[in-house]
Amino acid sequence: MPYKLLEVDKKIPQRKNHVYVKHCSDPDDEIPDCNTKTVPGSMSERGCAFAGVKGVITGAIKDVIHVVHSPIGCTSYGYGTKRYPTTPDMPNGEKFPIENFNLKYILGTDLQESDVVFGGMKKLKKSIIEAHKEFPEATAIYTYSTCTTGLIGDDLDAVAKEASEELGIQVVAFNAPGFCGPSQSKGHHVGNLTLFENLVGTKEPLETTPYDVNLIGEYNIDGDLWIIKEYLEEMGINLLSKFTGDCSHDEICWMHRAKLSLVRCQRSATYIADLIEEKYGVPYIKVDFFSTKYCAENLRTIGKYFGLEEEAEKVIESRMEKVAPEIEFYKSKLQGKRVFIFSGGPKSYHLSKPLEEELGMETVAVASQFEHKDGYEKMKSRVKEGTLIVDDPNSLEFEEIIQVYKPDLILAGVKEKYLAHKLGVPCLLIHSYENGPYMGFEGFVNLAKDMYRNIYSPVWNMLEFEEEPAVGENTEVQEDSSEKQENKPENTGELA
Amino acid sequence: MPYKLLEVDKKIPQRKNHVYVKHCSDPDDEIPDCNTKTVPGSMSERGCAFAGVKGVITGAIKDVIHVVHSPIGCTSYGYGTKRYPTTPDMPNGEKFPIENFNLKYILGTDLQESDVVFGGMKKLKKSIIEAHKEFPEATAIYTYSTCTTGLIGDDLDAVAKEASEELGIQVVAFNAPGFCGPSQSKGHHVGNLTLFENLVGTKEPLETTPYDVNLIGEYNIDGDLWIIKEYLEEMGINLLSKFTGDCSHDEICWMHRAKLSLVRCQRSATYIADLIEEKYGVPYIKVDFFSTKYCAENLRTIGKYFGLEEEAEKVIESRMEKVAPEIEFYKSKLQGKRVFIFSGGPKSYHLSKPLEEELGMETVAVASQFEHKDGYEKMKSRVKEGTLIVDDPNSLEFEEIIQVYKPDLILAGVKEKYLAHKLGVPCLLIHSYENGPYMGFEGFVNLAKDMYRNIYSPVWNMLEFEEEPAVGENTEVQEDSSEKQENKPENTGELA
Amino acid sequence: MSCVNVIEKDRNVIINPLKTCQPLGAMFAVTGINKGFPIVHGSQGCSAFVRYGFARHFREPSEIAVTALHEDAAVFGGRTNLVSGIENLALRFDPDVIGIITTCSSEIIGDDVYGFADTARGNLKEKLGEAADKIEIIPINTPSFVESHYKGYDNAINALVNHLARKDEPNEKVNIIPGIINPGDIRELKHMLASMDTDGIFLTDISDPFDAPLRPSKTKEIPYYPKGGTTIDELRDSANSLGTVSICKYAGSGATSLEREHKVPSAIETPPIGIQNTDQFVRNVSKFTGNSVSEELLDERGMLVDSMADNAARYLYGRKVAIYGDPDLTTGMARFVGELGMEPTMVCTGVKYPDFNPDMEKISKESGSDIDVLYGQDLRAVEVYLKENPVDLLIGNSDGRLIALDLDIPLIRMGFPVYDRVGYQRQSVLGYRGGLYLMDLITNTVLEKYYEPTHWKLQQ
Amino acid sequence: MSCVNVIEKDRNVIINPLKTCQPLGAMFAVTGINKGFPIVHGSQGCSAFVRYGFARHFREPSEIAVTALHEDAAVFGGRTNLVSGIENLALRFDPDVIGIITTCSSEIIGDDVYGFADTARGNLKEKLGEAADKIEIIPINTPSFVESHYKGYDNAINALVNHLARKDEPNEKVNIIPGIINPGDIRELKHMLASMDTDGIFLTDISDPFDAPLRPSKTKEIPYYPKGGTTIDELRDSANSLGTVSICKYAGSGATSLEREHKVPSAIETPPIGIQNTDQFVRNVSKFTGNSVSEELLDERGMLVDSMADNAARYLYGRKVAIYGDPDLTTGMARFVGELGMEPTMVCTGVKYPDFNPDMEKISKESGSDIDVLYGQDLRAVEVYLKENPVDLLIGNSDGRLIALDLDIPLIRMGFPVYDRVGYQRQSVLGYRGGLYLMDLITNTVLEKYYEPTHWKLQQ
Repeated sequence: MPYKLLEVDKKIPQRKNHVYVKHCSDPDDEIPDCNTKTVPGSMSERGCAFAGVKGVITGAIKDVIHVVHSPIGCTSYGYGTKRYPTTPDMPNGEKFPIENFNLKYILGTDLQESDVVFGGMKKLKKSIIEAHKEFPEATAIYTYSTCTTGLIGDDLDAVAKEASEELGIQVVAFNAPGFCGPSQSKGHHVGNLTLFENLVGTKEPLETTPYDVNLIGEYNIDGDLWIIKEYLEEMGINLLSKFTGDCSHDEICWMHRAKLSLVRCQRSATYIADLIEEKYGVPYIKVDFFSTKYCAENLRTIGKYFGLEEEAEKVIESRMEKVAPEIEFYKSKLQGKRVFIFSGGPKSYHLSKPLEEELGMETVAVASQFEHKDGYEKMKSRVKEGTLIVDDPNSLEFEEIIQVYKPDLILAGVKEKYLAHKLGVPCLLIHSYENGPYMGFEGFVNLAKDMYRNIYSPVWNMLEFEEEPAVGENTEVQEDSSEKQENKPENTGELA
Repeated sequence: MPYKLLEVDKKIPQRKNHVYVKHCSDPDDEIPDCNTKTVPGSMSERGCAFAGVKGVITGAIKDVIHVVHSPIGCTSYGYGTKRYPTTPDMPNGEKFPIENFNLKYILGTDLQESDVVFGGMKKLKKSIIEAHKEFPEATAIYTYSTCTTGLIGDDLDAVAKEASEELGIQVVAFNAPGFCGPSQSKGHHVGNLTLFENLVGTKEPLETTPYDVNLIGEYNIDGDLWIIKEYLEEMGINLLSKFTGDCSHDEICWMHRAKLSLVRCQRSATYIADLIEEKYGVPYIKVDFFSTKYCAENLRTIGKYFGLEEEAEKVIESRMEKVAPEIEFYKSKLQGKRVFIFSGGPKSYHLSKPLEEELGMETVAVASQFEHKDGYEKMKSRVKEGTLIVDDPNSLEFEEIIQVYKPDLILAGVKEKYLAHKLGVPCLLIHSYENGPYMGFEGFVNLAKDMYRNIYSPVWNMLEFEEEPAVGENTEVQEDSSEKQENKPENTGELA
Repeated sequence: MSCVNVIEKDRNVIINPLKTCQPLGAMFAVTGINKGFPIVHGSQGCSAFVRYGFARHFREPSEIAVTALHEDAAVFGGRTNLVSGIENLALRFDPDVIGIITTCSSEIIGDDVYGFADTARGNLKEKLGEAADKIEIIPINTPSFVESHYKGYDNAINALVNHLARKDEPNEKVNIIPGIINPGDIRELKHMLASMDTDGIFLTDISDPFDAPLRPSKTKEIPYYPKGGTTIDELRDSANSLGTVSICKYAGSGATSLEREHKVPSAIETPPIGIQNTDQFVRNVSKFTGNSVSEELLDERGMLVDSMADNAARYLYGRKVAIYGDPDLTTGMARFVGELGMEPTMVCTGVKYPDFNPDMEKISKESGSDIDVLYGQDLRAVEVYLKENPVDLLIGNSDGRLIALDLDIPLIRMGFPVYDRVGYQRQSVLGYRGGLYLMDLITNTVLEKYYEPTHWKLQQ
Repeated sequence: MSCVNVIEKDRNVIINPLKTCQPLGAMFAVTGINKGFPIVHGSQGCSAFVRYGFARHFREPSEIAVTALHEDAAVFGGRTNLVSGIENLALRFDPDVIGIITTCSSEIIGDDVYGFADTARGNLKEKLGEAADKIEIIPINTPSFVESHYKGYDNAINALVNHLARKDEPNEKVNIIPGIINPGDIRELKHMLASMDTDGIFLTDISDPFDAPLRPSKTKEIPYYPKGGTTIDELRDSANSLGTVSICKYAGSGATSLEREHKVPSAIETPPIGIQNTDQFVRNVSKFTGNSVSEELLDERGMLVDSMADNAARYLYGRKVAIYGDPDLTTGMARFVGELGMEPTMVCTGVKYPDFNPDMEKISKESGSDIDVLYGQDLRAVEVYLKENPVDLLIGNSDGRLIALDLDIPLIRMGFPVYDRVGYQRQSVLGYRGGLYLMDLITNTVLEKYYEPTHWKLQQ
């Protein structure tokens, strides 16, 4: 019985197929139902397609203006929500004049009732022109359809075209209104397609090298990309284009000139890698830089591709020398701790094995908000027998999983964090991180350290007042905490 | 009946002679009794002789170590209490390596019972040697007798001499234990004498000019000295030595080489000017830089002395141009406000007339903690008929004065401030200032501004909850406050 | 004469908004009900973004359901989604109140949420029998393209009152419409009422739901919900109170409805921030209850006065302050800033309400400060203004933090959301004690920024 | 194993002390009595410096008399000064209690303050008749050259209790010896007691005297004194309480005396700072009264736990903290710092008490942090230490501010005195709510200093 109807789902039995317990005798393609509509009235953690395109894909680009064509809410909510830091460095060596421009501003059309009645295209056009006036330094303007503009039928492509001609800079429309598709995943797809169709192949890089790559699906959450960039550059590889962490609009325009694409987040960005391969013949490989093992493996693969094997080994060796003792320490502390990974997309499969193999933890459940079939296949292949795999869990399921699987730690988002706490379980933010970056060798140490901190935070031993404490409670000491930092290594690699 | 027994003094009638109401028919020498012992059990605001020497005189010197020979209290209380900022500039052009050294450290012998029994001289000697080791950059070491060491008879001079020989830097003993003299004034005197006897005439300045002066009795409270220094230097006058604001130990050593001494605080420092004149023939003049009028007058006097009349006029003119409109504004606001000035020493006579003449206020009472006869004579000469003049008022007298004289503002110290507030009267800190400096032209504006701020702080109109506010209280506006900032000039000259 | 200069937005595009859309206000309101659940009739983002926003400000979970509208609903309507959503919610969460909150989508599609609610009620009756009767299902119209989150809040409170309030025996209580404020604020209001021997009915009360203790042994699980919130009985009883004080001037519809329908007198005011506004609140409560103000409150007032006497003239007088945010908090804050002797030289709010500018006129006169009112503006307007017109302090929510950083102006955090510092949701800016908190915060910020460079001035 | 490394002073000279002399502690204690007046038998500086210190920390007036000893007293003794001083004070101020506080001078001179007190009593009897009887005149020996202000506080409380406590009908109260803490702290203790249906007798209570409202219409004038403070009846009644909790481990003599003389059981503990210490305080009160801990307190505890769960691991874990100050506050704070997952790597106190180092051992084991204990040290030692051993945060009084500035380490202000910021005297560091206050303060300081430079990390 690999599919499981949780107690809390008795009234919504359609959830049964989304909840799967890994069993060795199942056929490989037996995985949770996924990428389907959420049950109305359940407390899903999913967001909408607009969040997928602006929040995930385009929000990381450093030099473009975002004009959200919506009533005020979508614009407000689209404001700098993710940890996507950027440098001001532009491909031509100049500096973009506004620091963290992508985090600092969001623009919108603030649609009113009359706009809904009479259409909002004129207002959008005016807004785009004003946006350009306000921020003439921006390289391009991106505009977004939303539920309202989708429903009233505003033609954003037409407005973008007009405005683009008038302003002489590129204006790109993203048509991913909130209601389209079952989750934010639809927005990723629209973002990929739109950027591919409108940008890729429209400009040429200032210079090229034989080692040019596109780093795709890496958004520089809390500085992840900067770590990977360092490794690749040390190996002699040039990041011709990033998609879209710390990237500029123009970089995307010349992605067709890379020798190879590396696809990091395979949920949100394989689309564009496929399209580029198809149209321009640039091959791609899927890469994984979470954990020391995956990171090393993938650097080797890349090194091999470019004949830079030795360089890859050097990077790996230098980093491992630094992180190995720390990982050893954290492993000794995290050994046997039960973890429930509830990621947005692929982190559930990126992390499940490394946490087990490199840190000795036990992955008792994995879940994802918006993964697709391929993601769940990977997830399943990387967890051990008996692990729970859930698609789009809702909050009651979340509670039941905690009750039944008794995790020592949950990796999830801020919406889930405080519910977990109320139930007495530490919860680490895995979407935008706590003290990241979490990628690469040093990042994996950061992750281990944050998990360690969360599990060993003394507060978890003091949850309840004790009328009659154990004899000597106030003087005796718990073995656990007295030992915990005994061999604690010096802090290293911490950015915060 | 010029002497007045306040109601609160019925049980301590000896206070009568300290409380005087100015009357024109009195002989000039009819002034309050002063510089006598305080009535025990009354809440005098006076401090002790140790406070007078370390707190007032020596604490302003930038490059010496202070070793207080006392049980811990005197050392603790002697820690950086006054606003005596210093620059690191030394006379030889070098920088003293520790910023605000005088505010930052105080040292002491922390006497224990055994020291009291067996004597503390050994401990003092050791302490001085350790002090030198701790701060080898210090130019000299000053050590202070206190009640305990006075009573047990430790010979500080002997220890200082020994230590000085051993260390090769000057060690100076100040013998002003807390119990000596009726107030801190005794400490000023001891400080003057000790510095004169031990320092003056022992070194020669690096260079001299025909315009060298000693600025005596100016301690740079909140930057006062820096203002005066600017004026004098603009006139071409060189501050050969300051005593003791922002000064170095060595400056005092060559005070005998000045062409003229200027005595600013005539209570705490005329002593040394007299001694220098007597022994070295350096004449002195008493100066007053509070208010624009006194400041201008005194700059002219100094200018005349050195034949720098035009230069003095230039300074005066340039400053008056700047401050006149502001003073005009504050005068319009302060006109008719009743003020009670309770200074430590001479500010009561420095300020009484300027507040009346330049700002239109009415000085209804003046008082001083530790003035002497000459000070009270000046005080009396500068107040109008009917003004109350009180020597060493205690807290009940302070309350009665408020009840009877109904001041709109009190200038006093932090010990009095909060009592005044509780009685509903604003009180401005006049010892160490609020937003000073208060000296010179710009300083007088600062003072006027601070008085204005205190009187017009909206809180004074809201002291009590009103069950039934005047009709429209919550919507109507008081003429007073609506007008108050109408012509308010731009902020200038504000340091804070 | 001091004067007010109203500066309206001179562009179409909005840049860094100071408002959001109606549904948020309604979700906030319904969360303040004991066992009350919002169900948003819209896309998943409509609940996800708000839950995210609540989580990072309040640092609490919030259970908000959504009907998850998709393309098919755009074509065929959202009936199935809403009806099944209500049922799923009711069957799994045992709610007392379900607030149906519409969005741009459901309003444009034209869904008959009242009819759908009836259908859902019928279905539940079939499934649950009598037990279904205790579940109040209340539609709240909150089209996102009309006004702002404030209107949504006002609509929600009004819908709750209209739906639930029932005339019965008079009680001795005072209804409070708190506006969109923090748990700490509501706790301070409760303290003030208690000090005046008065029971309040909060319409509604998010204090416990958005600031709940972590006590696993006492925690209600599956479904988790926090204790507290206004009970349905209290909501019903609001028709019988001595009066209604709305301390949110811009969300007084509920108060007006109770006055019109049930003769409950109302007072609709600026929130009790600072001395005079708190005095006015106290007088209003006193007027309705006949209870006089307690010595405890007067002492608290006296402590605020005491500290103002100490700090205002010395550290704060004449400093220029720019304030941005919701219209009620900014109005209250601007007045308090004036009471502290500072000058509220710029006040910006993202919405437009006719009372706002007259209030600013009044504050300008009281404080003697010219005020530039950025009316119906956004944070970009604040930034551009401040570049030309520097101030000493900025007061507003965390969305202004990068502006404050770039302009090197200290930001005093107030309002919603505050996510880059901790604990603000537990503090009160209301009442005399809230005034102390604000004054300490402001003064210490001034000391740190403007006095520390000449640190001897802090020597006393 | 984590360990404690005790570092004692290796020089004779003291540099920037972390203690002061006995009389201050006694003045503090007597000020906490309703109509209680200290009279310091010493030089004018002995009262002036302390009044100055109280004024700048508490921002309140303090009425402390002095006998103004001068040279003649050194020769002839201070009899006249003290006797006339007491009379003047008694006749002009209408006191209930006069505490005679000796100093270095009067102790060295060898004044018989007990005899002088008798003389003064006699004189007053002559002048006032019966009315003189109500004035309690209590000598308190506080030689400045023995121990520190702590000892003076302890001596004063002990003298008060020995002089005044009278066995009578049992009451249902708990005596609290609060130590040298802030008005806000005492208010929090009162709140906790009230929440457990317990009346406290504070030995003594400076909360109102050192934090009085400004209400001229209600102010007692000529002489001014604030309301509040422990009444003389309460002091007498302390012999009849259910128990005494001294939350100052180093000022328990009064508790011991009450136990010895009047069989009032005692508990002498570290102050209730943080979770475990507050739990212990609650248990002690519960033990004496039989009242169980209230849901209100448990909820407050739960809110502290809730916030610690949120902030400690994420922002604070592993950060190194140096703490300096009075031994009780530093002990309480060090434990709380450990509870927050931080490392109290250095703890410095200016005095020496035998319990201190064992407490540090315990905290070291609990927190897993090595602790360097600067024992009987001074602020210069802290500075020198920190130059070699940097930390992330410094916790202590304002006297460390220039050190913090020079070393660029943020200073969390706690203890006495705090004079370079405002409002600290009104806050509580005690109790669960005090823990929330401290944690917010610490966390926000960390966010400002260590997170703001990579500000996107605050984006949530």
